[in-house]
Amino acid sequence: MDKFGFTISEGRQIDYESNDRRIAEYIFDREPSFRLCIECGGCSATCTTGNFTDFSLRELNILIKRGENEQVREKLKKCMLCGKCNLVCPRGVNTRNIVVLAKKAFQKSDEYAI
Amino acid sequence: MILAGKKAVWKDYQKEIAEDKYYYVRSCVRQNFFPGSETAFLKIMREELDKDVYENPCHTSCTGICYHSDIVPVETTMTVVARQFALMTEAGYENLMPSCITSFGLYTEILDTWHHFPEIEEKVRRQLKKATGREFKKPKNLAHASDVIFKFRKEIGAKAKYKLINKETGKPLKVVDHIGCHYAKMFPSKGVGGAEYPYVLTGMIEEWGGQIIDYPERRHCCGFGFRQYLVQANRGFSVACSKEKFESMRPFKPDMIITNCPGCPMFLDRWQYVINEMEGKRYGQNGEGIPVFTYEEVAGLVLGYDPWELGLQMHQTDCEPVLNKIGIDYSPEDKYNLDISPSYSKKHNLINV
Amino acid sequence: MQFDPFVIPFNIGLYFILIYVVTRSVIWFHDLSKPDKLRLQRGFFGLAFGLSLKEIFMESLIHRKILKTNLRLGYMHMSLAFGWFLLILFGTIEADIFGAKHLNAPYKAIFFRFFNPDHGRMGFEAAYGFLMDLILAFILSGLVLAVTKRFYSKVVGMKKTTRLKITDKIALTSLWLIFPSRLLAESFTSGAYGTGSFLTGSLGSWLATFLPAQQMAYPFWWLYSISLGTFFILLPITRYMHIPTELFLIFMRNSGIKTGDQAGTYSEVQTYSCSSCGICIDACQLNFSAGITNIQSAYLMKAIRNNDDVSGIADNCLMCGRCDQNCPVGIELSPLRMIQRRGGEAVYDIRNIYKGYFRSRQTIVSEKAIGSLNYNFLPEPDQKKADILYFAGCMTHLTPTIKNSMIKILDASGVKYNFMDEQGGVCCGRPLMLAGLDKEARELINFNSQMIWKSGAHTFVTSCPICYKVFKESYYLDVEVLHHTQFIKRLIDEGSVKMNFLHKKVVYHSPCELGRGSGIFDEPKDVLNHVSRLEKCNFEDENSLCCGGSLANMKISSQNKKKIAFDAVNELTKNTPDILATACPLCKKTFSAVTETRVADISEIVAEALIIKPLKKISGSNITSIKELANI
Amino acid sequence: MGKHVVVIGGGVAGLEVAGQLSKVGIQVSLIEKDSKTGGNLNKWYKLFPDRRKSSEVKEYLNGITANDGINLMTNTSIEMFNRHRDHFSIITSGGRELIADAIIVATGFDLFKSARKEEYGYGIYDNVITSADLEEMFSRGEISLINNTIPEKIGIIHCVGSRDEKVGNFYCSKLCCVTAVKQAIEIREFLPESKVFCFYMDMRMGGVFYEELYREAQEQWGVSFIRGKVSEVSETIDNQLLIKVEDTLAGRPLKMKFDLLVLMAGMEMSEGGRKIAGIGGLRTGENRFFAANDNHFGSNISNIEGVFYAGTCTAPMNITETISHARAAVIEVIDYLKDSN
Amino acid sequence: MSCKTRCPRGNAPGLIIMALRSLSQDLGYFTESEKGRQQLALKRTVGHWMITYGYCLYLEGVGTSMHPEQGPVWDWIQDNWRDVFKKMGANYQGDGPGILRRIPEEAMDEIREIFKVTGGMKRFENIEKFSKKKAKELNMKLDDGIENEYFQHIYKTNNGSHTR
Repeated sequence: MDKFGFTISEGRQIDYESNDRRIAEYIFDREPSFRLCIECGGCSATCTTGNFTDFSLRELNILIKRGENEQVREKLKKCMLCGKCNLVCPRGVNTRNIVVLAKKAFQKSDEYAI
Repeated sequence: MILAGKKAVWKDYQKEIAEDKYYYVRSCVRQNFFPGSETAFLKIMREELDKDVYENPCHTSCTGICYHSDIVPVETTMTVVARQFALMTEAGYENLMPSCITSFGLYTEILDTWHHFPEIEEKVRRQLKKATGREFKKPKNLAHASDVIFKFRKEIGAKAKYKLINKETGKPLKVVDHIGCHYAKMFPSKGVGGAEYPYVLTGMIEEWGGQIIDYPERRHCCGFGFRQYLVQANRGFSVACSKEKFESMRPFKPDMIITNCPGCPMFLDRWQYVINEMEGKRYGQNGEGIPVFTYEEVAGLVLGYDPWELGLQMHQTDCEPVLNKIGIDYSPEDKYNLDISPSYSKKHNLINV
Repeated sequence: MQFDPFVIPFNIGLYFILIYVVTRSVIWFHDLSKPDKLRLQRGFFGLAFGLSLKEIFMESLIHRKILKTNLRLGYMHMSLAFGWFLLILFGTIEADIFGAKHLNAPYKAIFFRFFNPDHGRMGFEAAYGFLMDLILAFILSGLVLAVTKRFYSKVVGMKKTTRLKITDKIALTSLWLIFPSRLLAESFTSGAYGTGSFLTGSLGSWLATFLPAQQMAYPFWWLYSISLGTFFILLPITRYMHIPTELFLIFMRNSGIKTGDQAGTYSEVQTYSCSSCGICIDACQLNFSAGITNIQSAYLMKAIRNNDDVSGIADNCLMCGRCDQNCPVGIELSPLRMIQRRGGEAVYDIRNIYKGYFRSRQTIVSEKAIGSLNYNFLPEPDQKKADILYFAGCMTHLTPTIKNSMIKILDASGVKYNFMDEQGGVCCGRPLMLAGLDKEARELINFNSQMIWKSGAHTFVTSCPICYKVFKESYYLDVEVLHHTQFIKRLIDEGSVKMNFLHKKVVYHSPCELGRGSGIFDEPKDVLNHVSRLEKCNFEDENSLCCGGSLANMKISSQNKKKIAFDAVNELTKNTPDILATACPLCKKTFSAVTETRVADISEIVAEALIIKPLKKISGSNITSIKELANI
Repeated sequence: MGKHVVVIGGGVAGLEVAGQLSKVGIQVSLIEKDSKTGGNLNKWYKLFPDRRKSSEVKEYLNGITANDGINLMTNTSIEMFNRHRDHFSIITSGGRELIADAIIVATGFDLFKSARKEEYGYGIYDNVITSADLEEMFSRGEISLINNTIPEKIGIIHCVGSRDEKVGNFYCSKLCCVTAVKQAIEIREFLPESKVFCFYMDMRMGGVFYEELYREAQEQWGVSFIRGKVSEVSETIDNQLLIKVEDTLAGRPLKMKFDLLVLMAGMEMSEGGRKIAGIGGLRTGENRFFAANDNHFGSNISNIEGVFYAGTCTAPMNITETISHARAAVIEVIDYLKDSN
Repeated sequence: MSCKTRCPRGNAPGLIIMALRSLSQDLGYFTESEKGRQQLALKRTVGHWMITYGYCLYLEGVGTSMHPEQGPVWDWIQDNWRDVFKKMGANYQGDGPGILRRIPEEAMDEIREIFKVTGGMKRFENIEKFSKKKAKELNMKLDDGIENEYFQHIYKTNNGSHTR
C-alpha cells in the first residue's frame, strides 16, 4: 500500500494450466462415478450445512476438477458427511465418498495438511 | 495466423469517413495529458493535408466522464451534446470529428438512442430550447480523429521522413495496437475493421512500415474505467487490467504501443511505472519499459517533427529506445528545455510557436 | 528313558510353541491397560473362571455355536479340535497306566505305541486300544470333511471358503499330515507286533501281509513327528494361532474387557483369535448379493495381521453387524473395523516372517491437529423449553411422510413437545464417526447436546436409528433417549393415543442400527401387532437383512446397492405382504426404490390408523385445528 | 397416375421424396445443384446417436431412387418458376423448361459460416476447425493440427451461430449438442491420450438415446463439460489457442489453452433455398427457414398451392425426422394431385 | 462496455449497471455501500470541474499527493505548468480556440442552465444531501472541499471484499 494507497488486485481467473490437479486425479481413480456429475445442484440444495452457510457441494466438485485446491481445502471442512446428497443425486454419483477421499488426499499430501 | 481471414473481416467493416470541412472537438483528457498530440494533429491536418478544420471556442466538455461515472443523468449529457451539435450547425459544419474516444462512443450511442427512440430526441430539443434557446441538426458524418488520420495514412506515409523500421536490423518495428473500448465495442459497425480486429491503427502502422502484433489480451481494457481510476481506493482494479495486458504481450517482445484514445496512452504508460515501483517488473527488452504513443505522436515522428515538441517528454516511460531504433535525430539534452524564444525555435524548426 | 531320534522335531516344535504362547501371553498381559489388568485378575480368580472353562469346553472344543448354525461344518471343527484334545488326554493316561513311569516326557505319550507296541491284548488293554482307535477315527472323519471343503465347499453347506496365503497353506498341509501319518505309523507298528485295535490293528495286519511292516513303520513315525513339529513352529504366523489365543480371549471377555475405540491388546487378541473359518463371508450380503468377496471380516483380520493396505477393505462395508452375529469365536468385528477406519492407513510396515512373530502393537497415525474448528459457522445453540424433544434427523427430512406422521401422532397424544430440527437441524454426527472422523463428530455432538440441555426436556425422541444409536451411546445425555417406535409403544400403553385396527398383512424389517446395533426388537413389533397383522419372515430380529443403503459404506457403487436392496426386499416380500414396515427412513428410501410393495415406516402406519379425538383444551396453548392435524 | 412432380434439392429429403413418389408411379424430376446427390450427408462420416456409418443411409437412399421413374438432373439449379392455372413452368439453369403438376422444395440447410463469428477466429487462427472439418478428418482417419502433430487438449464450443443475436440467428439448431457429444467420444476413441472439454450454455439432448450418449461420454470417455459461453479465442506465441470463458457454475472467469478447437456450427436456411424463396415468392419465417402453412398439421404445405416443403428447409431436423417429414410431403402431394384432376 | 459486444441476446449489462447507479443516487441508497459513497468524491472532483471550468479534467494543481501513480514526470509538469503548455502550443486560459482555453462565461452559463433544466443540478444536490446525512451517521466531519475526514475516508478505503 506504501506510497500509492492501493495494491494491484488479484485476478479471480482460474488458470487451468498452472493448477495442480493431483487431488482431482486421486479422486477420479478411486471414485469413477465422480465423472457423471452434471453439476445440477441437487446435492447442494438438500445440504444440511448448506442450510447455515454458502457451502455448495456442486461448487466444491467443480473447484476440485479445476484444481483450486486452496479453496477446496477450506470448504471441505464444513461438510457433515450426513449423506443426504447421495440420496438426491440424479446421476447416482457417490458424492459422500468424494468428500471423504478429498479429506484423505489432503491429509496425505503434506503441503496441504488439512 | 492466417492473414487472409483477417482481411476478409476488415472488408466487412468499411466505414464512411468525411473528406474535408471537419468540426474538430477537443478531448479533456488529451488536452491535460498530451497537448502536443492535439497540436501536432491540427498541424498535420492543416499544413500537411491542408484540410479545413474548424474549432469552436465555446465548445465545452461532452460530460462523458461524469456520465459514465453516473453523477450526471443521461438527459443532461444528451442536452449538452445537443448544444454542441447546435454550435456546429451555427458554425456551418456537418462533419463532426471528436478527438476523444469516449466522446465518439457517447455521440454514437446518443445518435443510436435517438434513432430508436425519436421521442427522446424531441424532449432534448425542447430542453435545449428552454435552457439555451438554440436549435441543432444532427451531424451528417461522425468520424473519430484517428479515422481521419487512417483515411489519409497514405498521404502522410508519402511525406514521411522516417519509417517504423529498426535502423540496425532493417526489420519493421513490432507494434502493439490498443483501441479504446468505446471506439467499436459498443457499436462494432461504427469502427474501422469492427470490434474483434480493429484496423484503424493497424492500417496506419502497416502503411508506415511497422508490423502489428496480435496477442491474446489485445481487446482487454487498459483499466481507465472512469470511477475505477478517479477514486484512489479502486485503482487496484485499474492497474490489474493493464498488468493483464502487459503479461500477455510480453512474450511477443513488442517495441512500442500505439493507441487512439486519450486515456489509454496515459494509463499504459503510468501503470508500467507503478508496476515497476511495486513489483520491480519491466516489460520491455533489456530492462526498459515499452514506450506508449498516441497515433498523432507516431504520425508526427514519421513526418520528422521534433520529439520534444510532440510532448514525448511528458511520458513517464522513456520513449528514447524507439527514437534510437528508428534513428530520429533529436537532442537528448533539450528534453526538459522549455525555451520557446524565436532563436531556439528556428534552430529546431519548431512548429508550435 | 526310552528315546529315539525321530521325536526330536516334535520336541523342538512343542517346546517352541509352549514357550512362544507363554511369552506372548505375558506380553499381552503386560500391554493391558491398568483397569483391564484388574478386571482380568478378578475374572481369573473369580466366578468368571468357571464360566470361561465351560465356554472353552463348549466353544473351543465342541464348537457349539457352529453346530447350531451348520451341523456338518460344526462336526468338522469339533472332530479336529475335540478329537485332538481327547487324543492327547488319553494318550497321556495310556502312557501313565501302561508306561514304565507315571510322569513321562510328552513325546512318550504321543508316540507311546512306538515305545511300547505291545502291552497286552486282553480286557482293559484292548478296550483302551479300541478307545484310542475310536478317537483317531473320529478325527480322521473330520479331516476327510475338511479336505473336501477346501476344494468343494458345498459339502459343508458353505458358499465360499477363505482364500489362504502360502504360510497358511504349508501349515494346513502339515496339519492334514499329522493324523494320517499317526494312523499309518501305529498301523505298521501294530501290524508288526499283531497288536492294535479295530482300526490300527486290522489296517496293520492287512498291510503286514504284503509289506515289511516293521521297517515301514519307522519312516511314518518320522513323518508324524515332523508334521507335528512344522505345524507347531508355523502356528503363530498362521490362522491356527487362534487355537491358543482363543483361550486367552475367552478369559478376557468373561472378565468384562471391551474393545473400546482405540487399538489395544484386546483388539489384537481378537485379531489373532480369528480362524478364517469363512462363516462371516457367507453371512455377508456384499458377498451373496453384490458379488464383492474381498472385504469380509475374515480378510480384514488377515490384512491387519499381515499389515496390508487396510483402508480399501475397512471402508467397503455396510457395518450391518451380520458378521458379528454369526462369528463363532464371538469377535467384536464391527468395532475392530471402526478402529481401522479411525486410524486411516496405519504407518508401520513389518514385512518379513520373523517380525510376524512379535508384531509391535499397531500404532495409529495420530490425527494431525486440526487448526480451527470445522463447524464454527453453527449458530449459538438455543431451544425453547419442552418436556419432550423430537429430532427427525437428516434422512427423515428426505422422507417427509415420516416427519408428518410423527407430528400428527405427537399432536394427537397431547404431549408438550418441541420439534428440534424443524428447520433442518445439524447432523447427529454418526455418519462422521462411521467414516472414522471422530474429532469432527465431537463438534456436532457438542452442538446438539447443548441444544438438548437448553431445552430442559426429559425425553428425547428420534425417528432415525442411526441417530438413535449415537444419541444413546456417544452423547452422555441425562435425558431418556427413545426411538419413535419405543415412544409410540409408550403412548399406546398409557392410552394417550387410540388406533383402529388396519386389516393389512405387514412384514417388519428390523433396521440394522436399531435391531442388532441397539438391541431394540420387540417394541416395533409390539406396535405393529397392535395396529395390524404382523407376519413372520425368515430373516427375523438378529438375523435381519441389511437394506444395502447404509451410510457406513462409502465405497459401494449405486448399482451394487440396488442389487443388495433388491435381493433383501425380494426375501422380505416373499409371501406378498400388503406393507413392508421398517423403522428407518434410509431403509424406507432404499427399499421403495426397488419394489412395488408399499414400504412404510411404523409411524406412517400408526398415523394412518390414528383415531383423532377432539383435543381437550390444554391450558395456555391454543387448540390446533383438526383440519391442520389431518392433512398428512 | 401420369403426373409429373419436380423435386428441388437432392439431399436426404429430396431423395426420399423422389423414391416414394416413383414407387407410387409419379414421374419425378430431381434437380440437384451439386454434381452428386446426398447433400449434407456426404460431409458426414458417422451419425448420432449410435455412430453408424453415414454411407449406410446413403445406400438406402440410393436404393429407393435407383429406378428410371426418376429423371435426375445434377449440376442444375432453378432460374425461374411461375404458376399457371393447373401446372408450373420451371426454367432450369441449363435453359430447359419443365412442366410440373407440383413442386416439392427440399433445399435442406447450410452449416453456419463460422467465419462470421469473428471472435472465434475460424479462418484466422490455425487450429480452429468446424464440426464438418472434424467429420472430414474422421473420414480421412487422422486428426492432426496444421503442423500435423497430434493434439493433446481439444475444446469443443457449442452454439456457434445459433441462439446468437449477434449473427441474427435467434433459434436453437437442436442437433449441435448431440453432434458435439458424438464427436467428443470419437476424438477420445481415436486419441486415447487426448483430453476433451465441451463449453455449453445448455446441454440440449432431447432426442432418443441422446442422454445415454451424454452419460457414456462422461462415464466411459471422461469428456469434461464446462458451462460457459466462450467469449473470445486468441492465439498464444507458441500458437496454442487461448480461450476466455466464465465457468458460470463456479462463478469464476476461466482461462484455458487448447491445441485444437472445434466449433459446433449451427444450421441455417440454405443458399439455394433462399434463392428459390425469392424466385417463387415463398414465405419464410423470422429464422429465414420456409414458413409452413400451419405448425401442427400443415408443416409440408407452403403459401403457394401446389408447392410443398420437405426436410430441413423448414427447420433444423435430424435424419430420422427429415425422412418422416419427406414421407409426409409425399402424402400431401398425392392428396393434392388426386383432387386436382 | 465489452459486455455489449458479447451478449448473444443483445443486452448491454453495462448500461443496466449505470441505470441502477442513477436510481440509487436519486433514491439515496448509494451511501449504504463503500463504492456508492465514492460518488461524492466524483461529484466534488470531476463534477465540480465540469460546471466550473467546462472541462471534465482540470488538472492544474492536482498533484501527486492525490495521484501518486502519475509519477515524477507529473511533478515536473505541475511545477512548470504554464511553460510546458506554452511549449506544447496550448492557448492556456486564453480566449479563442486552443488547448485548455478559458471557456467563455456565457458558454458556462448555458451549461449550468442545462444542468438545472435537465436535473443535473438536482442530482448533485442529492449526492451532497445524502452524503452529509451519512457523514453525520458515521460521525465523520464533512464540509466543503476535499480535505475533510469523510472525503478522505471514501476516497481511500477499500475493504478488499470485492476481490474475494
